[in-house]
Amino acid sequence: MIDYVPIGLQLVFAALLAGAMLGLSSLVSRRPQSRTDLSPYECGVDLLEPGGKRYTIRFYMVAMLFILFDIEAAFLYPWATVFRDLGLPGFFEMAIFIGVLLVGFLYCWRRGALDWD
Amino acid sequence: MDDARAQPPSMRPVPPETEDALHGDTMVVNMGPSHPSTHGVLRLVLRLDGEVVKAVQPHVGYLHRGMEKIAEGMTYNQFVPYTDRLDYLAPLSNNVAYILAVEKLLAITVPPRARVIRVICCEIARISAHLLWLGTGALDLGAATVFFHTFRERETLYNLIESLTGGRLTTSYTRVGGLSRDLPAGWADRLGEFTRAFPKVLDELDSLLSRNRIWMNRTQGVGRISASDAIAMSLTGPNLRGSGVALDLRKTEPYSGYEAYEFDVPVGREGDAYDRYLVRLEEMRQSVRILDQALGRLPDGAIAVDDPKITLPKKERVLTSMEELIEQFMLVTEGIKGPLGEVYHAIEAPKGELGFYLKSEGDKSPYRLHIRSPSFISLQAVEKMAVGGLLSDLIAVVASLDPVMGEVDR
Amino acid sequence: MDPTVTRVLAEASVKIALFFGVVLTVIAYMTWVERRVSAWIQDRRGPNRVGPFGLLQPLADGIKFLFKEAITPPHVYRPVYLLAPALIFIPALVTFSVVPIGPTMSLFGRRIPLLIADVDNGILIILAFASMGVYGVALAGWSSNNKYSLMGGLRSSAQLISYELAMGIAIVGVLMATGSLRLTDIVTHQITNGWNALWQLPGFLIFVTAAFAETNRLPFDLPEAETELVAGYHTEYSGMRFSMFYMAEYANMITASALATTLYLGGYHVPGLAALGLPENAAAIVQVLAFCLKVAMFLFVFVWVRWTLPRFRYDQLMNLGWKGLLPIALAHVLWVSFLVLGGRA
Amino acid sequence: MEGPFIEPRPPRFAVDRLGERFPGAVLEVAEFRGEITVLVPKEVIVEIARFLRDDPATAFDMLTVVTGVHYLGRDYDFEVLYHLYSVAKNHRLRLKVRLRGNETVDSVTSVWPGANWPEREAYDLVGVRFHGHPDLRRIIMPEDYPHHPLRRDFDVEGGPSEIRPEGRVASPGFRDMESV
Repeated sequence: MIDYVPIGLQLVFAALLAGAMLGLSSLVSRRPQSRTDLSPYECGVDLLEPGGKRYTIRFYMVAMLFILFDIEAAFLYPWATVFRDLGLPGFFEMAIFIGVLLVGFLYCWRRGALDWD
Repeated sequence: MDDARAQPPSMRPVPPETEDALHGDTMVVNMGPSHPSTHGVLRLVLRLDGEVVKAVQPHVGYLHRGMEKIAEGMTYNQFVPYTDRLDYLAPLSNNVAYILAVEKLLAITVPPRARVIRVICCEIARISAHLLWLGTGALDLGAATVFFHTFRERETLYNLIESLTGGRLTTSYTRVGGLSRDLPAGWADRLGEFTRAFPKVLDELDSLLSRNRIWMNRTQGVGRISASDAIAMSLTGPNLRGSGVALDLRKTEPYSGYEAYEFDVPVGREGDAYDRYLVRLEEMRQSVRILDQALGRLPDGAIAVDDPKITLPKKERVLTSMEELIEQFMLVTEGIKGPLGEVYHAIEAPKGELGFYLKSEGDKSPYRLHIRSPSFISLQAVEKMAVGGLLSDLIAVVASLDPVMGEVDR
Repeated sequence: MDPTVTRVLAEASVKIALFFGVVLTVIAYMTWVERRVSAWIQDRRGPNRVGPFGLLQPLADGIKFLFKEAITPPHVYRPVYLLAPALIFIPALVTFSVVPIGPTMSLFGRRIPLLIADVDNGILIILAFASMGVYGVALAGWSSNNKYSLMGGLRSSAQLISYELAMGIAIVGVLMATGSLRLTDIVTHQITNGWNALWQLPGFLIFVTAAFAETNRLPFDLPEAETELVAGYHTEYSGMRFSMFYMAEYANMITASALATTLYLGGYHVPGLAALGLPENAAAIVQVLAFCLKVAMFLFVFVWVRWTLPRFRYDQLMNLGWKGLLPIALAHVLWVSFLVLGGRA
Repeated sequence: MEGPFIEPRPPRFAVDRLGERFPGAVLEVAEFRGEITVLVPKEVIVEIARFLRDDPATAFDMLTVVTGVHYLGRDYDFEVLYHLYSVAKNHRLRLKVRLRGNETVDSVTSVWPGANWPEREAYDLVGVRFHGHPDLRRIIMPEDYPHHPLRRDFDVEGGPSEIRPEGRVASPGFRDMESV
């Protein structure tokens, strides 16, 4: 575990750096000069309707698909590292696993989950 | 209502709420008037479902200066500077368009040298306007480098325009009955250098975009409009020719002697943004051809009609001769009186048919002046072209229509 | 405290401090390089006023960012809005920690490996920290409470995760060849068996393509596509907070370049160096320079591509990721398995 | 050497055909500088427009522009001009209708969709109202602007109309969008 300590340390350093930069800037930076500075950007005209509405489902679809395939990738990693030792049986086991996922992927593809209009 | 109840549950039409639940709320977004891609102060109010454009409503008028009203109080020559501000990317051709309408009203024929120079002006304006369209259009789709290359070439043209007219953007070059001044010494040779060098630059720009896979994907099939729709929507210029209609006023209703020049009218096939892009690119090549021919036949002689009722006398004569002094005084204070009547004259401006309707009641200023600006008319096609497409396509559509707000709002 | 821990902490602190110094300088000068190279491509001059060749321009920019109005609009969700830049910036700086920039050096009587943390699953650490960036982007877009920001944030998160997938699966080929997740092992394996790019070209190309998308660079810069979404997820940010998004982008570019070098171009390996018989430290310095050269080459390609290509459309981008790169990456894994099973690699 | 204006190709036959098809509809014909202007009754403008578009001999498939002109001291107040062009036949014709006071004229958007914005503009700036126009709102001036600036009696110096009440939005896009 001692190997991981430097990463934690770097995390702390990076956080300190970020904090220092933001802190310093908030100390010396110019204050907003007018109310217009604080208004939301809407191409120079008044807001037509507030944000914060429900958004189209397609993006969530991508997220769901991502989770599925990221799990696949997560399984692939340990398998890949010991692939040489597993040999042919290991290859077929993984081929079946990927094959099952691939069928699901093709199903999503055919059903248009990956289409945008 | 009773019908719905009579049906078994499974037969009932799916209520619209279910669809909405899948798609989320639509979002109303302003694109413009202050937006990086709207070419001035065009404001498009969009209703978006995610990335899909459900409705577009253009709002124009942010640049309205009341030009048509101003013209009612101006003499015919005084209005020339206002035409600079129409399509401010091609002021020279606006000057020509306006003055041709006035000369049609007054039935004036200008000397041959003036006519050739006017052709040169129109074609310089076309190249310069198309270059800007190409640069900003490419920038809109993310290809920033094209922008700078086109601007380098425009700089050459602007230097030429500056030494010709004294102004880079506000040229005000034409006068009723001719031009404000003759070509400076050596100017034709400088233009010749440009026409020799420019085709290579066009090839470069061509090779940056025309066969670029991303560029083709972004523009092909985007903003498609059929030939009959384009005609019904009154599209003109490259926007119409992109749909395959070979309508070019330089060919169909030639003015300033265009019938004597050899050039082709490029047309598209699909009527999409890519075709409009190809058409404009080829038009620049044809403009170079016309410029070469014009330079080759540039006649000597006067650049304005010799009629004291129409053009100002020479300055040195005004200072030494009583007669010319009176003529100058009369022309400046009284202006040129138009006959009773109305005319409409249009030229093939870079953006399309730029027409001026003049109604004269016999006064020194028009009773009514109406500007038929191509951008204003073609902008109404945005809705038809963009609805149902993606937000990114809308950018390509607006870029490919090439609207200039100075001309839209007037 | 345990003396080993103290020693590790001290050593790591020095390395991290050095690394931050170097990487922040490189980030600053990448902005200068970007502007000068783009100017060169576009036939103009670029920044050349501040200092010789405009070399002090990044400094001037930094000072400007520091003093710029730091606007916190009243309509934002404040805690998240303030945290989001840091959420992007911090992981971007940490990702590099497991990448070896050279072999070991002998200094002060100790052998010092030229990387910050030599851990046994370095690849996972990198992917983990790289995916952290998505949170920053999505939260920045959401908390800004602005439509352009929201769209930019959502576009960006969808894009980042889509290409992360293709990238992750492309890397599997390297892991199969090496049999280890440790980056130093991957480098040493390439030293003995040849660079991975030579026989895993599809994987390499997928990795580089995905790297462009992961760093939001053209032709994949849709999240901030200025002509569509004004400035995307950082529309409502200004001053130092805005600059942190900017710096994170460059930090990610550097990390992606370093990773591509390590995974596919033999890392710090210089072919034929061993034959010269240089002393260990001198050889290490040459190798570090070689590593930097390879990274610089990638960085140049990043800049070059940005100023040459137009931008993808959103559906085209997603199609390329899901229907193009992902299947190819899987096929690539299959191909590498055959090679490995066949005893080729 | 020919003049700077276009070779006159006035479609005189179109006027004859119009007279045959709509007896009494051709109220006045003027020819000036090779352009023909036909004054027609406002009640039949849409029928005339559709006939001129669909008749294969005239084939006026494009409406170049619609213009409104305001007059003072005549027995009509407005002239609405329709500049027609035939892409197929390459000739032009100007139709003209005259309106008095609050009279409206039927919109030709059903014949030429391209009449949409020009008619809106004529409404906005001159004050001609087009009956049956799908979306007759102001287009150039702000929605709440009270005048029609291209009328001859409009005060160019600007009146109190220029001052907008506090808090009024110049162009209320959202409300408009609801009707889309």
